[in-house]
Amino acid sequence: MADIIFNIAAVIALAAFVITFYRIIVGPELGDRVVALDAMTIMALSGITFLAHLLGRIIYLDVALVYGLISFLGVIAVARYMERGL
Amino acid sequence: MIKRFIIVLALAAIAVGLYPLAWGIQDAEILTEVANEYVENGADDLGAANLVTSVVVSYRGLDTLGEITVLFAATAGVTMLFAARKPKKSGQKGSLADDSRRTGSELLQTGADFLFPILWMFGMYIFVHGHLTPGGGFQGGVVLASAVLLLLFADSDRKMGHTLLQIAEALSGAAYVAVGLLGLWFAAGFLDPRFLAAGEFGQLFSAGAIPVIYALIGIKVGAELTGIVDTMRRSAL
Amino acid sequence: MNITQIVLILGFLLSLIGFWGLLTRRDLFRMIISFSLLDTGVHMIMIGIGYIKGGTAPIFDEALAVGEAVGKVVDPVPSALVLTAIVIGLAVTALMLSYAVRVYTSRKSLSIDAVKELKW
Amino acid sequence: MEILAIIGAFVSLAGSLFLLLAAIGIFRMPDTYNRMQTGTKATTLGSLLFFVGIGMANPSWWGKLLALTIFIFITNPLSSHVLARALHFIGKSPLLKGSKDPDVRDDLEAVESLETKEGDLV
Amino acid sequence: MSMTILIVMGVLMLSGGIAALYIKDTVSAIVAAGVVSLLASVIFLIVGAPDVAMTEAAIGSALTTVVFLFAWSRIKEAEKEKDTLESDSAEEGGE
Repeated sequence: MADIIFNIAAVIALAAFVITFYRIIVGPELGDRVVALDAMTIMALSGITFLAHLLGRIIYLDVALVYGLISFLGVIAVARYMERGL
Repeated sequence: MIKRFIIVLALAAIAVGLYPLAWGIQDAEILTEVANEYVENGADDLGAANLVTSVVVSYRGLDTLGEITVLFAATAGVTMLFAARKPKKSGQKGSLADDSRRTGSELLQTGADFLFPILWMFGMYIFVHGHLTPGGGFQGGVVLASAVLLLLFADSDRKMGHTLLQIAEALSGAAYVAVGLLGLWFAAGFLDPRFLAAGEFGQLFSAGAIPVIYALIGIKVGAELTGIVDTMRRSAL
Repeated sequence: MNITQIVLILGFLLSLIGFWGLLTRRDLFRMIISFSLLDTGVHMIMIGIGYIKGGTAPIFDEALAVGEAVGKVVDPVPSALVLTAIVIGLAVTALMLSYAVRVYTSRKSLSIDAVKELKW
Repeated sequence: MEILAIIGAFVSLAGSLFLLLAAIGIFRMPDTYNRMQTGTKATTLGSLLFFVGIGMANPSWWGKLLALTIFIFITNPLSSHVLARALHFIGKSPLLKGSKDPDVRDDLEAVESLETKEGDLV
Repeated sequence: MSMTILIVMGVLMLSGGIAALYIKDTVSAIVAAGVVSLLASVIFLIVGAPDVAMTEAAIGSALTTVVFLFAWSRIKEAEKEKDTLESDSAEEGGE
């Protein structure tokens, strides 16, 4: 029961991931792509925690921790490039 | 056009050559002989819970030493390529780098100051727990480098002391080789971590000298990556 | 279809995309981006080779006891090799980028056609 | 224990619905500022609910999930702030050019007549 | 379930790789290459290599993007300097 609902949630999150990826491909400007990247990293964090639950290993959460702390650096880098501060 | 055609032909040849490799393959049921040996005896042998760490630090330790040498060579190359031209002083004619860079907002500076110790501590956690959880020296070093990078993003005028970086890098590299030689002296071979007590399996102070070696690798990698990034940042061409 | 096969095919296709970009683009930056794609593809092939049916990470904790690991964990050796290869990949990328910047400052152009000395 | 897992699964489902809303917002919103606000706020709430659900299903994972949530709550607003500031500095107007709303149109004309300098709003 | 995630991530990864080669704007291409690394790290996690996934997430997705952007902004600065000095070399610069 619980597993089925978790799988439905994962499929919905995967659909959200795919829809956001559309912005990466066709986003008319750089800003749109960075916004989509920012949202995609958070969705990927949810996906990684779901994978940890699915495969039953707590150690996979460490990957999510590193990813959550490091990934926003990319967004900040692009934003600082846009305002010519890099 | 003929060039494009030749490229397509070459790629098709590569694809045809790779096709049987990918298509007929099934999921392997058993490990190869060497890997089986590592999996069966690695935990009892070295006392590290993370077998990848055992392979990186001990079983294939010489590979890691060579890898660190390559990293050092690349860092030296980047530094020399950018240092071939002296960075201009800010008042000099034609220099744009220092004047035109916009500094970060107040919120970013505060956030960077707040996040820097957290990131630093987290990097330490990653490479000290390298033998228990995923992660280790390389990932921890990257986290340390990105902590410094966040400060550099927040304030574009910040100067970094390269002397400190060079000292940290040189000392950790020398200490890495020295620990390897200790293994040669007191245990079975070069980079053998068993000259310290194995300890209780799964605890922080266990697995012999593996945490020590991985922490040294982490400091070295962090210093080198910070050096690369800061060289690329501050050099005004 | 099984997981090894999918990962290997993905790695091969990504490597081919990287090769294609490396051979057709004339811009140095695009060539470096293609090189990093090629890098990722090769890493994926190496990881795919080490996969075991139903395998999990070779790290012992509450979920995986020491005695019963054989047949359950994936090969740790490709993981260790790829781990170092990624870090080297970053350093090599930085080196290539500094070459590109130097080429731009001396030739005022990022195109590979601007570097003519080694052409024959 | 089973009932807690089922409740957690429903909480995760709610979180994933928020993630889907964020994705639809990024897909359909007309300009970059709108996309940014939907892409940041909705994903923050959605990921929080997702983590709470996972934590209910696996009660021993609370520590790392809490740390993860705190990290997201610090870093996500920070990155969106820096991004919005950058968008402002490269000269994007937060108001829509072709908006049907009369108030928005008046504001737009007022802003254009004022001709604000770049540094004033910092 | 993990097979489905693997296939979807793989298809997205390949399209991201193609997009990184064909997007006109260079910085957008760099962002697309970062997304390829993100998806690759999820794939590494599925095939049971969390160490590699962690390294790829930290290095491929964040630090490589940062290094690319530093180099690109150095090139932009050099371009601007060339324009302000009004040198006679009228060759086309950059993209």
